[in-house]
Amino acid sequence: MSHLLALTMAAPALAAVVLLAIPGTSRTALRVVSLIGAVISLAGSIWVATLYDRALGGLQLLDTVPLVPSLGIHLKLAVDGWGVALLLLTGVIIVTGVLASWSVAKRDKEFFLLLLVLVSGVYGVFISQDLFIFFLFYEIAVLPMYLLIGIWGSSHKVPSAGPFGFTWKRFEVGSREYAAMKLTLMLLVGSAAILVAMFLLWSNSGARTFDMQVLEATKFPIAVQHVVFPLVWLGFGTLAGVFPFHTWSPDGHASAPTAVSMLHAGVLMKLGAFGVLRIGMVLVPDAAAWWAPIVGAVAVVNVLYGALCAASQKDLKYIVAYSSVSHMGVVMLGIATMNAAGWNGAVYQMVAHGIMTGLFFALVGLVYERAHTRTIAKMGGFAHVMPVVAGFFTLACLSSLGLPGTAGFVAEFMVFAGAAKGASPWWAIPGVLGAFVTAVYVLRACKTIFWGPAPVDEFAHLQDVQRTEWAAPLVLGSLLVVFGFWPKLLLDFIDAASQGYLGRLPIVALAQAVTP
Amino acid sequence: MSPVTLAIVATVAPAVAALLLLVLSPLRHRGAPAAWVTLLGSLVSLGAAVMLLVARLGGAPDARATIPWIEERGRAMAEIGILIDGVSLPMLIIVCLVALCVQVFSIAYMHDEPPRAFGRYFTLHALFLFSMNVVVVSPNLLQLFAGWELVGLTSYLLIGFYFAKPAAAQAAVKAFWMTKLADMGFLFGLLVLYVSTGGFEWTSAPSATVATWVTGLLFLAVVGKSAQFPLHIWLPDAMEGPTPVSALLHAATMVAAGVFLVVRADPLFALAPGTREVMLWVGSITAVFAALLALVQHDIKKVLAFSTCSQLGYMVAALGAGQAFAGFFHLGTHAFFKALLFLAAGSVIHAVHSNSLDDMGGLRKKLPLTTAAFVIGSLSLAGVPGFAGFFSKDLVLTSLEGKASWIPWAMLLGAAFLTAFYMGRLLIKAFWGELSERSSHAHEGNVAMTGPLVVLAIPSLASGFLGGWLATQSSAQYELHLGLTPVLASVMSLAGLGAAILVFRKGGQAPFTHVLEKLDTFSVVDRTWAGAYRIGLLGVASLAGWIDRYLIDGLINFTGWSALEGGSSARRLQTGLVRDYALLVTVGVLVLVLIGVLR
Amino acid sequence: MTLMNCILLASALMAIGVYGLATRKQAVAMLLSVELMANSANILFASFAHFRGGPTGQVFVLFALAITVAEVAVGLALVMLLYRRHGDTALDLASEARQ
Amino acid sequence: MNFDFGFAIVAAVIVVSALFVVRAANLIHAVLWLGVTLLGTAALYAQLNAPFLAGVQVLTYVGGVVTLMIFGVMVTRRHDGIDVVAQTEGADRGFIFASALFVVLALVTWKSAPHVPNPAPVASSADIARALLGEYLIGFEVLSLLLLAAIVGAVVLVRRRDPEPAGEPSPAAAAVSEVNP
Amino acid sequence: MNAWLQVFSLDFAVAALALVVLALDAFLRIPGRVLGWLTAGVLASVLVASFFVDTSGVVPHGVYESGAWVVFFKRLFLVAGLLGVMGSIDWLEERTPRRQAEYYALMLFSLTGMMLVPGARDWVLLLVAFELMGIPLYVLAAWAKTDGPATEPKLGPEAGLKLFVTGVASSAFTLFGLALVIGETGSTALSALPVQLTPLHTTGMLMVIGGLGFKLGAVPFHMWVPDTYQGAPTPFVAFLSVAPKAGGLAAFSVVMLSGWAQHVAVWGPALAVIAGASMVVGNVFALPQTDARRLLGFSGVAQIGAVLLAIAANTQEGLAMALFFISTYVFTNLGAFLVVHAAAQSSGGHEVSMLAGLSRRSPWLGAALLVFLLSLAGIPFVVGFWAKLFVFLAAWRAGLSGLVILAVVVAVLGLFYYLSVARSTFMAEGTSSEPIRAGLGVRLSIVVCLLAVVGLGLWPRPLVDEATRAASAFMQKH
Repeated sequence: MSHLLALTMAAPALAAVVLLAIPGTSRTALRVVSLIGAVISLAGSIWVATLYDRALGGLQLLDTVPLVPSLGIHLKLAVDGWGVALLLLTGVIIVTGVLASWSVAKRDKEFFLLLLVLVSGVYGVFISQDLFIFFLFYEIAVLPMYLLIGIWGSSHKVPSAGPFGFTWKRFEVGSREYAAMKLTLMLLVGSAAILVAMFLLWSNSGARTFDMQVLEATKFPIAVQHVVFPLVWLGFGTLAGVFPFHTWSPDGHASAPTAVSMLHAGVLMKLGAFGVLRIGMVLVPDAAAWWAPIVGAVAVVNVLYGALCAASQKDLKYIVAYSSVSHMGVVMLGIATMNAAGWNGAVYQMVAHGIMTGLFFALVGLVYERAHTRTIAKMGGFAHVMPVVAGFFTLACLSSLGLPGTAGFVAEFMVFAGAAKGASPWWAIPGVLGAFVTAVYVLRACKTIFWGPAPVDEFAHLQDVQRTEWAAPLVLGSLLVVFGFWPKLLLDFIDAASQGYLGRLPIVALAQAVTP
Repeated sequence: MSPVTLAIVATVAPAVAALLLLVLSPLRHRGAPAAWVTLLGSLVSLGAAVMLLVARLGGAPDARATIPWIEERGRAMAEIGILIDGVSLPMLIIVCLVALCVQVFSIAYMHDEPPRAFGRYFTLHALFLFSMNVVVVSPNLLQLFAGWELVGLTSYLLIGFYFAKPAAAQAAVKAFWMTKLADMGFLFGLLVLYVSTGGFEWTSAPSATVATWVTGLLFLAVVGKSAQFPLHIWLPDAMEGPTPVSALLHAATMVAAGVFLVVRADPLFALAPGTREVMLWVGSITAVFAALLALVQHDIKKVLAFSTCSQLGYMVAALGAGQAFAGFFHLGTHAFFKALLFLAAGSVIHAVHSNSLDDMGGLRKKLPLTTAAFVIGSLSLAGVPGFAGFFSKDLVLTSLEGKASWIPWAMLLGAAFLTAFYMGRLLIKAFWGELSERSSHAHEGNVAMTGPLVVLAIPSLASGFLGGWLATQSSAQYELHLGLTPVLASVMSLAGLGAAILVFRKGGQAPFTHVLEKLDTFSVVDRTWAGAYRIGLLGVASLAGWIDRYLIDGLINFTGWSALEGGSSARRLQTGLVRDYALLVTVGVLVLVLIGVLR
Repeated sequence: MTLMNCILLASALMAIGVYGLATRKQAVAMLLSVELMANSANILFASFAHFRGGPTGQVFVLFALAITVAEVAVGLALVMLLYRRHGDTALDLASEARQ
Repeated sequence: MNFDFGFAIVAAVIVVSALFVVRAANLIHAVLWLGVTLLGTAALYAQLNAPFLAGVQVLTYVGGVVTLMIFGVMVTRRHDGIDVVAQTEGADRGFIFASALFVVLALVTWKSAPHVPNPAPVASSADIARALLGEYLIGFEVLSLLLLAAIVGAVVLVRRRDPEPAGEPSPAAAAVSEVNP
Repeated sequence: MNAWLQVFSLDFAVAALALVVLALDAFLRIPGRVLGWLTAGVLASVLVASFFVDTSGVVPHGVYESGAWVVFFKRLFLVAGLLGVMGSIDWLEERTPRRQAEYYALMLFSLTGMMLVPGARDWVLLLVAFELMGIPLYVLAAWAKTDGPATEPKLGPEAGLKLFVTGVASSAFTLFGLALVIGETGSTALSALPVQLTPLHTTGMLMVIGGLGFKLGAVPFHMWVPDTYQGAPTPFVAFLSVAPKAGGLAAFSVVMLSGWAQHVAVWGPALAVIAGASMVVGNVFALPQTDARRLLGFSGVAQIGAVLLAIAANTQEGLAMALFFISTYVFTNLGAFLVVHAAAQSSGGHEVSMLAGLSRRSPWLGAALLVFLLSLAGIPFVVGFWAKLFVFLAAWRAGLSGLVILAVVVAVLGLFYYLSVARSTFMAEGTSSEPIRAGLGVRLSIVVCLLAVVGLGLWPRPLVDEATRAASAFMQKH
């Protein structure tokens, strides 16, 4: 099937089109259609994975449609091993996300519509082999977020303080509109940087093309590379939550509705990291090698600083959001190592963190929906009334802190091993420390919320997981464990891609010659 | 079946049980079936282990099999597998046997729990046994680490089994944090080993410097897991868990994993004398320190907990002395008698519904079998000649002879006295003397409770005689020789018991009780850690949180604010007066002309 | 009479017109200034036509005159509207649009 | 280089009257001064060998525009006063920019040094007519459209009462028909 | 039939329509609404006819030259005129029922002028056509005069006056500059070149640029934009904000790229400055606006900056991309204004805050507005993205990378206010929840714009090809 990738990518968008035709009053139909779209895309992803020849590696399932040939723009879809892994992640998250949003009551038609459009964009990014199309899908994936958070999000109070406290009132800091606007603007500033980098690559590729394969084969002048790489790094890095451009993430994730948080933290942030890896590291490797120590240093700051910030939060969603900042630091750290272990770990961490944070947000959403509070100090003993939630939450915590047997461990271990083996082995130290701080804050939260005497007040009759709500915990939870025990499932794909791209890096050959 | 298959069966059987229970929630929620599934799993494990033993006795060689786990470029970056040799096989048997006993005991002990909790309890037990077996059979340090963390997890979940109790919740989290803190050492050690040797084998021989780094870092983890000073503080708190759990995890098996690690990684430690020196001292200090604190505990389980710390100190000291086998031997005997003691304590607690020694007294009449078990365990622990503990403790002490410094040796001898002394105190307070009010209603539990006591009492009595065989298995030298140390040790233990009878029979107090109680209640180490946590971690975290919200994010808000303000103030240029508009047209033309002409 | 002088004259007239446009508060006076500016351009056309030859310049002046007349006609209409709106023709009154 | 008195006088008249146009306090005076400027311009056209232009200037501008302006002033005059005061504001600012414009233009002119030694042959009215109906015919036609548009526009704007919408007879028309049966 | 009359057949049809409309009103008293639909119908027919009638050719003396280039623009103007007329029908019927014919006639006059601009190759014709385009706009801007409900500020005169004053000042400068240019070259042909580039000629060119810049609303000739947009009838503003800009662009390209192309060193920097300033000023000033029309006005200033960027590239590709941009801009901005108009008709105000709850009251209008805003902001899969991208690429290729970066950066500001509008539309709770009733004409126009914006967003190639053909037809001749 030659258009499998296109179908996988378009299925959610097509479902969105179908949604347009369904009256908003037939609510079940809306949901079922959305689910069908999501499931088709997941099935497509799985099919892609089965078709992909891991031994062969490289780009497979190529599908090209010329779009604007005069400018060298083609709709060129193909998938590499990284792409396969991330496609699977996206499929799983969207299916569970749709199921987790079953109870969205407000303007549900628009909600599902936007959600599906967004997901198509995400798929598109992972399979685009044309820089321009890549960017196009990237924007599609980023923008619906504005409405999704702005309309369906939640607001809370953030007291003003500090030297910039005077700006609080004007922006209504803490409101969902603020979160949505900040997120969108920061990410689009990032896109602006990407756009400029794209132009630079395009104009310096002798052929004036956006074709990534051609760009890969092009040796760009080092001066160009040195401009492109930081632009790509910070541009995509903003979405990956790179310090100090991460501040959209806590507010955004805290304000977003459940499925959106799941998708955003679970998949969208990966787009950023994927961009840095796929475009920054692969297309401009020489500059990347020069910048890698800086990228790694910042990533290390991310890991530790994100974890510390998370430890100081009192709002459950903020904790999870900051933990994403921290974990994406691990991904960036892996990317910065520029060796196989690090890159494998980075992509594995993308998947692991995606599943883990998806699970987190799904559960937090469940808790919030029932308890109507996210302040952990107000909760307690919830394990008595919602043992399933408690159990899966604990599982997510464990993956978050990198416990062996969960996907988080495999990923973090590879990243740290890659870092230790790389040019700056000291990065592993703050990285591991960050994992320890994670253990502190996740378990403290887990303890406060779920343990303790049975709740007697308004929380006494909270319901446990119901019907469709089972999907997210069950699927994501078991995947965490499966990928934790059997990394080969994914790693074969990821490694195939990493090896392919690494082969092009002269610097890596050098680094590996040093270590036995 | 081949040894490899048997080993896999032994390892995986509890995992299958755990998985069944996790997936088939009705099974778990019903309670009793869960227990049977778990027991079956343990039984299969034990059976496989015994078959392995039989095969080995029949002359079967070591068995090792690995498969790649994390692959890179078609090459295994990390492997998992099994290794059955003279160290892992005895350990496997000990673990499975003790676990089975404890699980059987638990059926009676946990009988009053609601079915769901009961099921959860046994699920966790199955999970624990699996994790522990992963540690035991691991062929390399990475898998050992994985199992190590997993037992940490089950420990956390089991300590927090009574999660409704805030103290239990706190204790569980604390245990996890303390061990996790130490485990960073393990991870760093692994990374160093990986970078310098490209693998995770303990047989790889890196340079002395690397070995020192690796072992030093590994030892950090040992300090945490085996509750050595100053990371021991989690262990007494861990007694918040159900008593059988304390018996299995926090006395017999899990806490000994640290010792097991050092025994396994002995080739590496052998390259690092510096690390061994540190271990020697840490072990000795812990042995004495914990023994002193055990003297003033009023909670029967806490006495045993400190005793565990102390005994682990012995083992670590032996390892530090370079006598891995001595440590391992003591590990084995200790596993039996400490499990026995804990289960007996559990039986007592079950009978009197209290942990406090003050609520007990005269139980000897009500609980004869328990008392017997307890006495056997105590004597073994105290190192009374003939009991299992005597042989292993003697070996530990002997191994310290002729070291550069005699102080550790002396300390451990002193600790031997203290051990006998506090066990004597415990026995007297709980089982002799007047029958207390709570004790008067006490009665023995059913066979599920007493059976394991009997089963465990046997090795507590006799396992000392297996030393020779064990030594040959791990190619170490062992012979019982009569020297100064065994004699002194016997004297010390008997003296300790005697002193205890003298002091406590009349309800007296140990000398320096006051000081020790102050030390216990003030708990310097605990407070130091708490302070470090509050200031070093939470304080810094709050600072980071503030900076993020109010400085970094503030700056971003400020950027946006400036743009908006800029727009607002620029808007004033739009005066609305037509004259100004016309003038601006002129200015514009003028500027354009100037640009063009002056270009 | 040189081309240069003529251009200077036209420039001066243009500048005066600009001055009037920028300072006059009265709508009709503003229209007068516009006339001055248009006139200056016409002078320029005529001058070039004179010095460089051909009918082009003069034709252009004719067109320019017509256009200016049309503009002024509409302009006056607008001024009358302004007057109808405010009872005055002060240009500054036409600044109601919100800032 | 001989000094051209005729040009000097005309130029002086144009400039001075223009200054009065923009400075006169009385609006009627300003309009009249504009008339002077335009007449001066006509004189200049005559000097520039463009008699046809001069004629058109006098007829349309002086005759047409100035009248139109006076009419405009009268119609929009406030009823309470006799003189129409034309205020000015921002004279300094205006002066600065106006003089800057002049200086720039003067400098540019000076730098270009547009000296033309031999004045070119004069274009006759016939030449102009030929050009208008030949080369510029289309422009000329479009100009008629433009004037039509301007007239329609101006009428629509100043018309005080719009005609009745189609379909219903206007009261005025009805009244007329009553008077003249 | 005279051969070159066919060249003007479309223009002639439109001009004749204007006269016919006036006549039908004056003599037959045809109701205004009918006239409106008649106008729309004829414009549509002319538009269709443009695909079947070959209007290419050169008139005697070479003052006018028609071809793919001209036809492209004519169709664009016809579309804009058609949409503008349809959008106005209901408003006129309601607010100024007694002077509808004149409205259409003036619009058609303006349209005629516009359609003549791109083909003009002679300054006289260009100037007259440009003014024919401009003068009716002064009148139409003040169309509301002093009528209307008492609650509404009567901004008609102000709107007209501001447009007028800046307009005549600009045209005075244009005339002055033209005098210099023509004087120095001695010919009224656009392609005429001086023997030697003198400072006077340079000055003349720049003054002409300034004068043309007024119609485009480029900085610093943009001051009328917000005030006029606010005071003029909104359906007319929808037309005003796009069609004359396209006309201005046509004039700009005709002037810059025919004879002056080789003097790019003179006008290039000036144009770059105008373009940069327009993008910055437009975006910054739009930030604090609370009136949707003013906001869209400033945003339009910024958009024009982007078009000028493409012109400043001085390449065929740049021209093609500018054409593409302006075509998409016609649909986008016209649509946006009509949605604002429709919403304001129901809620009684044009403030952004009045759009609150629009998406609830009328999901289709809300979605349409969102699409238009996204397109203006340059978001993928709506046509504005391609427009911006193509322009940037062309400019980048021509070496204007600095300006492109500036454009990309200020575009983020743009996003802020576009999103603010979207926020009102989608997130804020409105006071009323009754559905919005928009007239048929308005609805039809919005739907056409929406289809164009989305359709071209998904498949921009036809229009790109068309624009490229038009640009190459133009550039190869010059």
